[in-house]
Amino acid sequence: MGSNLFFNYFEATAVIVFGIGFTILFLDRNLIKKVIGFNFMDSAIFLFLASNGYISGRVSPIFEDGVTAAEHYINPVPAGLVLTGIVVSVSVTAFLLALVVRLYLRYHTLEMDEIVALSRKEADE
Amino acid sequence: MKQPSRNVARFVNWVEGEEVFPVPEEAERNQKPRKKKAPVKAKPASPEKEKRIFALVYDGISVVVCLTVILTLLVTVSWLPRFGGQDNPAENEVYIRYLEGELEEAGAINAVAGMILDYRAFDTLGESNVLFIAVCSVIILLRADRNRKTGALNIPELENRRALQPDDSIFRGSAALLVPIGILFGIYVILNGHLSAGGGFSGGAIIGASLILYANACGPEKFERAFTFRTYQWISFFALMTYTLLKTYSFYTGANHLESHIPLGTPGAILSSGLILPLNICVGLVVACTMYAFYSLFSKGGFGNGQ
Amino acid sequence: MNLVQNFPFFCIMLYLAGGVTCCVLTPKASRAVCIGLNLLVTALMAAALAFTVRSGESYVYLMGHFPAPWGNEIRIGPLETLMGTAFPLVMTLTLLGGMDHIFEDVEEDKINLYFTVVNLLMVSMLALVLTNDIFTGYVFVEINTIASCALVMLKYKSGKALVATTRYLIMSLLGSGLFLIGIIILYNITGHLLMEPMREKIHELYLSGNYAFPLTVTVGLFAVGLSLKSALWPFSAWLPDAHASATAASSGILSGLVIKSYMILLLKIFYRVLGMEVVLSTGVLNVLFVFGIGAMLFGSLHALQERDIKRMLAYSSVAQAGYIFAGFGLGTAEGVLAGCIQILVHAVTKPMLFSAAGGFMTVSGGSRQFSDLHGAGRRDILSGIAFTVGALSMIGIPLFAGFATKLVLTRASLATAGWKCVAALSAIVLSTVLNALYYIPAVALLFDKREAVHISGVKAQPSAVYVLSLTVFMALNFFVGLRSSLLTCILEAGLNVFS
Amino acid sequence: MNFGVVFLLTFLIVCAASVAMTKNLLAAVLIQMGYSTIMSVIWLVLESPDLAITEAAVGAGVTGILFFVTLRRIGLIGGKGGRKK
Repeated sequence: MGSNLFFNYFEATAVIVFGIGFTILFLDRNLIKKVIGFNFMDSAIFLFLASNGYISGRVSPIFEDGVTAAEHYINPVPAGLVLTGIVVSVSVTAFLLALVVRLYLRYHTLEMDEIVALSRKEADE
Repeated sequence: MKQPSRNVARFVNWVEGEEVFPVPEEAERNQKPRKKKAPVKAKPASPEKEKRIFALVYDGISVVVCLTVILTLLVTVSWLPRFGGQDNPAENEVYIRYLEGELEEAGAINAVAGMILDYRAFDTLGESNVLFIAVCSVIILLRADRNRKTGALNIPELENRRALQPDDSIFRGSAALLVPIGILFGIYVILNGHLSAGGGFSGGAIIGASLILYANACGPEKFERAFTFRTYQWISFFALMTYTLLKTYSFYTGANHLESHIPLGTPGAILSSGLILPLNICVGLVVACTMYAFYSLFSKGGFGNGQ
Repeated sequence: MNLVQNFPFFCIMLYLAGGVTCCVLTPKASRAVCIGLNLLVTALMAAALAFTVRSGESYVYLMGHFPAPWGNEIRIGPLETLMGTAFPLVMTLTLLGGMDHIFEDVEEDKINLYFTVVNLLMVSMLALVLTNDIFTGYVFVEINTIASCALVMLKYKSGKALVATTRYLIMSLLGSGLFLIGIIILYNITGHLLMEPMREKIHELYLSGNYAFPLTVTVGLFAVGLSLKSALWPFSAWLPDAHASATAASSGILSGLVIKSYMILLLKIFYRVLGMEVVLSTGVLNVLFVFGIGAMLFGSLHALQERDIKRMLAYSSVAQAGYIFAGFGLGTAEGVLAGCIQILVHAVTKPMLFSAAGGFMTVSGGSRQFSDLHGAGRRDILSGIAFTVGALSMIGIPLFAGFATKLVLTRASLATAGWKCVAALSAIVLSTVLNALYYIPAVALLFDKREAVHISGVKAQPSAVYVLSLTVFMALNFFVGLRSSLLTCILEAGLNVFS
Repeated sequence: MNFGVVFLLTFLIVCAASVAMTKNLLAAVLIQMGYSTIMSVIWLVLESPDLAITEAAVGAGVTGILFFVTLRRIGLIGGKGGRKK
């Protein structure tokens, strides 16, 4: 165990939420909850990433009054990466929800194991 | 700390006789009642019990997986550099140039916009294509099928189309107030992406949300007479194509060490920072249309007069 | 900079533009655009391959005006261009081989989207092969995930395909989640995203002993995340359903190309980001090796029990992916070489087998069950021959492509000492026997004189493109089998300048 | 360590855990939207206004709308069926 767990409380929160989201996505049987779990997992990763870029006592990297010295601003890299990540996350969410709608319209249930069981019984097209 | 309590809650539920994993109504409805009761009489509660034991085991596995992931990562976090420190490995020469050289090299007041649309633009190009392929997938999944013989669209659940227009004057009135403000604000966020917080994606999402609000309040028909599926396709085509071509030019000149001939302008002016403004407009256009398209496809499987 | 050096970059941009264009075209026009683009890219990448082989070096191509560690870049060497040539070529042939099925299985309104998805899938695979930036890798991994899932579910109104897509997507998302958090931990302790500066920093950290635990965890996260996506054996439960329920061309693309692009990314991360010292010190290669061996055996055992031709081929893909991981897991240069050769061998063989399976289904009333396929090879003689060639290649008969892998992998395992040598050699022998045990009966059944009576078998009327595709595939198979020394030379040169 | 920040972070964990435990899908979606809103406040705490505006527009706005439209499409909320349970 390292010494920084209580200093890194942002990261610690992020990995706890990541773990819960990961488990919901992996093992919960309800499809809608799986999608929500995916959203939790991704935004927890983004929280982890963004907290890497924060430097205490500095402000966001939007230049004011022409001051560009690096010691005034926080690191812009994580924010940019998170912005990319959020787009990916909303795209995947839409795709997953579309799949959920189609599966529900076909099998009339949202439980993954029932859907798998029902699809096994179907004949091949 | 959370997980044991979660397990305890489920265990308490189970002791109280509640089903830990409920069987959804639909499955019950599909089963014939006679069939469901017969085995229960023959072997009392045996399948129920089996299901419960299975559910408990499943629950146990979930908790174990969750705790393993969390504990491994927590130990990792405990070894990482301290939060907010000035000398962390991530605060190195890369970030210093992104801040100090940014105004001369990219010309954007918002350093994040300069970073994602100039220094690391390839990622962002990929990102807009993630959105594009997601909307393609949603179209594949949800766009109403065309009847192979008659060529007419099979739009499912027509009653939902009527449910889309609630007769609610308060809602309509507030929407009429909010939608123009939302759209204006979205445009502001897009056009000021290089000067202040925001940019193409967030501005586009705001416009998209306003359009969805409008469609929900006043009915989508009027709007979709102008905005058909075909229009949507062409807008995305032109925006993404412009984006790709602009970036091809910029990457090509960069890799071959040529002058890029794109004026950066005075930092702080609306027409400045080279390609960032046009790129933000392209992204904003795609995102606004895509968000509306998502809504439309999800709620009624297509838009614009049955197209 | 030489014009030829620009070609790989042009290819990426051409595919991006092509993907967007296919979205607004008619099905026929988008087919023409897609096939033409793939041929053009094959030609461009072949020119780049010739250039890099002649110079024997790899070069960095800036994506923008800023050098490392600020800008974004791709890196091009013999290995990357060889893969970059093989992928679009196999893609063209697979599409041509499965074209009739695409037009049957996909809804008419959505056929142009099929080609859009194919183009974007090619962008992502090309970018994963070429990229030199780990976060760009993540973005294109996501494009790859969505595109490959879209390919599975494009089959018209198939419930099984939908369910398979959902499982595939969920497993892939778990994999990308782990992969992304690995990237972030690395960024946190190195402060870089480009591969070269990252490796220098990691090497320093490794020597100084700082952050040893986070580094180990990161190696594990990358290995698990990417194995989930490339269907390494214990994580491969999603693969048979996804690959079997898609249309013929999609199955070929997914088995032959998509899972390979993740393996190349994993190789790149091991060599270029983490550095072999760190990877060897964590012992993750031993785990990959054991799983690879497990895949070779268990994949074949599952295939042996399968009564459905496409699922059998899908399980065979699990087994063949095991060869690649076993090669990587040996931890030597020869082992990696064997893995890379297997990537190419499997890419030219499995899509052919899936195309041939599609041909058999056409002449057997659309059934995939072996009980209905008696004599299908006699009704469709070309598919029968192609299937036989593919089967012999997968077993590893000399003259055919699969033999090259077995040869190089045997040589590589003889060069290592200890348990890995024994395990690898016995696994190769056992897996060859198992492969023969399911491929030979399948071929015998396809050429059976007693035809299945209960299905309406018809004589095949193969289209010209189908004939062309299978012929070229067979020729490629013999080429790889007979001239594997040429590939070995290029790959060796590529691996020398890879890291 | 700031008390307000700790409160916000605790809220995130509570949200995630309660979604894991709830059976009511509408509640789960609402919790997810609340989570996104809190997240956008946290982005402000971390001095990233770009992320805050994006998270508010996307996480709480568009994603929420998508979830609701999905639930309506499959008949769990709205319409004559009423919501499930």
